Amino acid sequence: MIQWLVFLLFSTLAVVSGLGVVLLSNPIYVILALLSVLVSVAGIFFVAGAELVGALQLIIYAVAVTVFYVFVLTAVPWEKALKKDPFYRVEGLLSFPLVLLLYAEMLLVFLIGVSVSPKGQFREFVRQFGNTEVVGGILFSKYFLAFELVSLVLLIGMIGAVIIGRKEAQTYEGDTP
Amino acid sequence: MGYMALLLFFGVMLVIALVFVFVNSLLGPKTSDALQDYPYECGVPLYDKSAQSTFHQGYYLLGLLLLLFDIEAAFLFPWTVVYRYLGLFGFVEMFLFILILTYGLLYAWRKGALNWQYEEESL
Amino acid sequence: MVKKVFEKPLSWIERIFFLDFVRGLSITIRQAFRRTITTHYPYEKLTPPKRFRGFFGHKVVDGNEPQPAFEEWVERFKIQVEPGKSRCVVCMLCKRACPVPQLFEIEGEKLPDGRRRVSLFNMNMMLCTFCGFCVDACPVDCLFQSDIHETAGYTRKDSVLDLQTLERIGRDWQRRREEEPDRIWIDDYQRQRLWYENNPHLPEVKR
Amino acid sequence: MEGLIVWLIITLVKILVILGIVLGVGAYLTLVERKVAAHIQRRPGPMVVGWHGLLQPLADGIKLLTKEDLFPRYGNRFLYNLALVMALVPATLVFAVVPFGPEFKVFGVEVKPILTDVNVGLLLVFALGSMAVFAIALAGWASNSKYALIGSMRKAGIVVSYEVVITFAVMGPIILAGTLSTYEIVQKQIEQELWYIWLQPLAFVVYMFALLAETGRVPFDVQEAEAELVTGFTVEYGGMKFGLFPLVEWYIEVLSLSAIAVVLFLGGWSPINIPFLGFVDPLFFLGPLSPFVWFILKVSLLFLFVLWLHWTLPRYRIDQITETAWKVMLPLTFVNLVLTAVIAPVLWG
Amino acid sequence: MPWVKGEEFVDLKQRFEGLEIEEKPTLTTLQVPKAKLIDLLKTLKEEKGYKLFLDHSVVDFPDKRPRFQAFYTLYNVEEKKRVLVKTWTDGLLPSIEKLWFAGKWAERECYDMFGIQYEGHENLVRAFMWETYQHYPLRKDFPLEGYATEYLPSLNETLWGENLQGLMNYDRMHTQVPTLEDLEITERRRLQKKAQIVLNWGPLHPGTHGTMWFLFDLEGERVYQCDVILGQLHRGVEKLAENEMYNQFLVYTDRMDYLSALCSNQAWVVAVERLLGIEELVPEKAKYIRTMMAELQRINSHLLWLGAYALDLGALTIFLYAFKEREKLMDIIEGITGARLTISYTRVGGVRMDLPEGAVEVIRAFVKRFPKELKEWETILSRNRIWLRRNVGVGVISKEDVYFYGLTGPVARGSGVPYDLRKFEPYDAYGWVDFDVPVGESGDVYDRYLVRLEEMRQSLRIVEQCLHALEKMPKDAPFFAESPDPKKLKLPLDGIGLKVPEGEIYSSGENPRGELGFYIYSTGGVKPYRVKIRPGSMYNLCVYPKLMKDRVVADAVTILASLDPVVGEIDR
Repeated sequence: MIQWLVFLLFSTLAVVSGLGVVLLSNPIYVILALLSVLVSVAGIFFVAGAELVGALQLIIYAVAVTVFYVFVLTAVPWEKALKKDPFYRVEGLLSFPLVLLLYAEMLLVFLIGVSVSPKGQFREFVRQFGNTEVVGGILFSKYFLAFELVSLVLLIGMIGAVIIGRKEAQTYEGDTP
Repeated sequence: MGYMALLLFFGVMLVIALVFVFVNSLLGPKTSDALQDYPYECGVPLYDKSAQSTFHQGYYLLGLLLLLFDIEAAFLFPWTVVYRYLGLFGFVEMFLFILILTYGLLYAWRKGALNWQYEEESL
Repeated sequence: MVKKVFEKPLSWIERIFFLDFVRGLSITIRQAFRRTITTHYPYEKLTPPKRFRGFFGHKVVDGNEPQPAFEEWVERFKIQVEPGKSRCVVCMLCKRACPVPQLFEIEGEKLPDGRRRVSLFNMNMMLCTFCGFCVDACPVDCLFQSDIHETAGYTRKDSVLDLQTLERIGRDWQRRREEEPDRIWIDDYQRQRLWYENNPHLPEVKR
Repeated sequence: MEGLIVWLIITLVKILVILGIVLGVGAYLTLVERKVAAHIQRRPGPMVVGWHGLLQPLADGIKLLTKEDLFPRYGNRFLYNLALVMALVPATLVFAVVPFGPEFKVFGVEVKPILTDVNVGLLLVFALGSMAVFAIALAGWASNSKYALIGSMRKAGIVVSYEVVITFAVMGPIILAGTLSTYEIVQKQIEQELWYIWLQPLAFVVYMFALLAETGRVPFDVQEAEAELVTGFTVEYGGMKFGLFPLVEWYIEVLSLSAIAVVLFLGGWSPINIPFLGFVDPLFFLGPLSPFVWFILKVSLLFLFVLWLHWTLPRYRIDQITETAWKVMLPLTFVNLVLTAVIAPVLWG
Repeated sequence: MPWVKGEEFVDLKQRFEGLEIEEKPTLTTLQVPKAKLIDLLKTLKEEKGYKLFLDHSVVDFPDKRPRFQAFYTLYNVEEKKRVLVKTWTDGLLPSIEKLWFAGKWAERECYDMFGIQYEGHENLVRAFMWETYQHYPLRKDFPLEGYATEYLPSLNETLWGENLQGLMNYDRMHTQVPTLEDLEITERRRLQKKAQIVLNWGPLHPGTHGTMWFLFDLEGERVYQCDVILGQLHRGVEKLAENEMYNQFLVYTDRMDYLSALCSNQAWVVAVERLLGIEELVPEKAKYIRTMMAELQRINSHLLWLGAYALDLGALTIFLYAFKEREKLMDIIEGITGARLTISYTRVGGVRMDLPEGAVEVIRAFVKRFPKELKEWETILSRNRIWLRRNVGVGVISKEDVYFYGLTGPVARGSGVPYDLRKFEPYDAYGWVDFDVPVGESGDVYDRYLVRLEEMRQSLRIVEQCLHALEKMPKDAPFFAESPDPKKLKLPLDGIGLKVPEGEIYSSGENPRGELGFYIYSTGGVKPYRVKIRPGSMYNLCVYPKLMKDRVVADAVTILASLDPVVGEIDR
């Protein structure tokens, strides 16, 4: 009963702030709304009993990702943003099909996943050992190859970030009058 | 149930924080002085009226690195918990994982991504 | 003659074991357990040394005037000497020596018997630099600087010393400190806390 | 239903206790800090209000509460106030996962002196602890002062760097304990009869550095370096709003992070530990109160140590701070992680 | 004497037509026509070795044509010789900013105060006054009480002193004050924004050591360009000097470098004594007392610097420790002179009072205790890794920069130039005592820090030797000069009617903040015709914008504190 109420609270909050992310014009409010979405989703995870995912949601999304956005915030052209000039309109329109594609993919994965995944098999484990242990146990035995691949992906991400970031920084240095 | 307590605590703290926000406007005096709300900048006319303008910091890459390392940590936390049961295999797994990411760190280091704001050579 | 200054770089042992921090921390913690040295100002007050240059005063005629200078100047200006009143001979030397002469307002008045007396002696302390030139200039050891250092007031008028105030300060000074020897400080007790901070057995202070 | 009411009562009592710690003890720590600083500098510190200034925090509080509410011109009032909420709430929520002592029984009810003993307690600590960065970034941006902006950006840089360091630094103790729950980590240390500081000195040093950095204590107080930035991001805040930021940063966060340090490295509420010999409890006469006293003692010693550092050392420059984090601390934590992974099986036998 | 002999320049006479060499006991001057000025200065700098720029200013003769006499003071550090170059102009001079950067600031000051225009000066803006100010205050036709255009707001109110017309006569004081608009115009004139944010750093800022106004053009936290707006504390001391008697001006030297008042007093008194030619008449005891007090004051001043410097770098406790020792020094100075800050102790011809009873013992106690304290602070700071990282390699000044920017004092010595007037040109008792001149090597902030610490030790050595000499003297030895012929030369303690013959002199003393020089032009009589003060702090500060370029804001306090300026002396 209470769980249901809390779920309702968090999901409403998530939806409302999700709307805020799309509709608000001031970038700083957008980031706050995004933070609110992420925290509400983490709340939903906690309600559903997925503690590890919830905590990681908080650490990775609510802190790391949003802090990065806060950094990006300092590079926002504020004169434009506060005057509500629509900038990046074309890019926004272009991104729309991609977003649709993403949704389609997620739906696909969800549908396939539901049919493939073992049902109720882990519930007992989770109750017995705890969330983290079960995730760890599976991750480091069954999916260890994927785990190692993740490190490579992260490495590539890091290198890409450094290359793109430095390049931008240099052109930026040149741009300053 | 544990998280309900957290939620309850959150609600209580929210109320208290709101009290702190509004207590001064309730209890404090109200004076009017032409320059009392002038932003502090050492008592002289502001050169730029708004400080909310663009602020260059070269360290936003650190934000990106934080993200990457947090993801790494997200994978390592389950590992630390179950390491006891994994044995040598787990050690090798983790060692490789960290080795690869250390390479990434070294790469970022060499490229100067870990530097603060400005690179000496560009000056 | 010429001395090069330098410091050795930190050694690795110092770096790894934070010896530089440890040394600093050991000093501050030792200080923390020593006695405090401050003077708790409005409750405790230091007495300034005798040479302190504070508010001004007029010494009054009491028989201790510098002779024969006093007699000479009194005769020269034909001054009416009254015991218990200011020694001022209205020579205006203080005003001449002052870097800001506007702060003085001095007038003498003629008495019926032809002799003169100081009638107005105002000093505006708002303009004063407390340099002491006027005191050096005073030939009869009349104007002097007392140990009054708490000089704040609420109005500009408070900062003007008139003749009565000057004489009062002078009488007060002659009663309290005239006889004091010319020592560097007199109230050594309060300053002992600062000067002999670590020494529980204070050396005898000469009085 | 009855269970729910009992739970509610217990939870509310716990919340009240934590609130007392946060607001009461937090306020009195200002007096402690002033006294410690004063005596290190050969001054007596506050002496006028109450005996040896014991009522000084009260006087300060009343003064702060009755100050005028000022708001900087050209600023953003909503964010200006929101920053305050976002600073206070997450910082206090960290206390929810701090275990103050072992389980005990009152009126037949088992009570754990921890608000929520969750399986991912430590993760919550770091997630909530680093939320402060939003508050500071907002405070800097919303008050429309350049000093505040620079200060808040510095703080953001520091948190970004030391967040990684602190996450990796605590992995050593977690490996040894095999759990993320703060309560269980302490219990594991008691079971193994070993404080983890004996096995993790490197991690402890790194953790302490990260603690100082995240809370903005000297030598890392660059975000409010008074000689450079006046008071950094709080420069436009007045009254109680101004009072809350140092309270949160310098007292509540230091307290919560020291408590976590005690949990992770110093065996929580356990008495003095001699490695490989067991526990020695000079406070045995206190009976069931002894664990609580030990916990408070350890936290306050850590807090005093932080103060001692604060009033001795100069401060780093901001670039040196972040570069130290990435170039020294982070590799050190990696080394520590690998070493722990090697040592841990030996400990388990 | 430090002045160059005239015959050394005989070879220049062929090359520069109209060069007049004049050798007086007080100084040696070269006078050239305006057209040859730059060539002569260049020759002096590059061939004759006069590399260190000391001062430049103008003397105004409203009745003469051409009206202004400009002078340049140069120093040859290797041969320890000084020369003064003079020229006449009617309001236009060539700029020497290519030869010496310090000349740029001196020229700005002349433009501000006399309205002299400089050809080739790339940034000729006012030095102390705001941009919209109309007048040239140091010209002789500028009235002493100012133009009655505006009143100081605080003096307008008559509420609290209305009954005291004679004493509270504010009608005589007229001062124009800048409005906010004036300040904004000045601000924008001084710095054209090129990067992102222009930050006003000062005047009301704890890190600027007084009321200095810096403008930082920031790119992130990096300072892209920097400028200084001076004049927040400008009181026209040079103008006052023209209207005060020689002894009375002593009071204003207190208020210039208010942290080392005794040193300034001493420098002024020595300058006047040299102009009078009575340097030998001053009794030995007075010289020892002056030297000792000046050295105590130097320690005092360096202690304040150390405390403020440590405070700027976050080590708050050192500030209190330094002030503890400083309080003892203050006690000593207060007991001997009667004042703690504005001391006015020396007099032309001696000192105001003899040492009181017990002074020697107290100073001995201090000297005995002080090295231990110094050692403790060094233990906390000198080898602390944070301190090293904040200091080493920051704000590096090369030897060439020292000459180019006219740096003196510990700043010059930190860069390895052993320029110390106490050695090069001993005044008072400095010739009779033994001490070392500490010099640094790399010229960074850390070297300046070490140099100042070592200077405190050397000062203690001097104090000890002075004490030794003083103890040996009889108690009733004279502390004030006896005038040989009281009819010709009056030397009273209060200085009333101290008549000084016609002549000019440039004389300087080694202040804790660099060379404090006084150029006195006397046309005879009780008041000087023109006094130009060479403030060490101002020329030391002029290197600051260069050092700050491309440093972060956090280094601003480090570098500024290591230059250790005092605004009272910069603005005068």
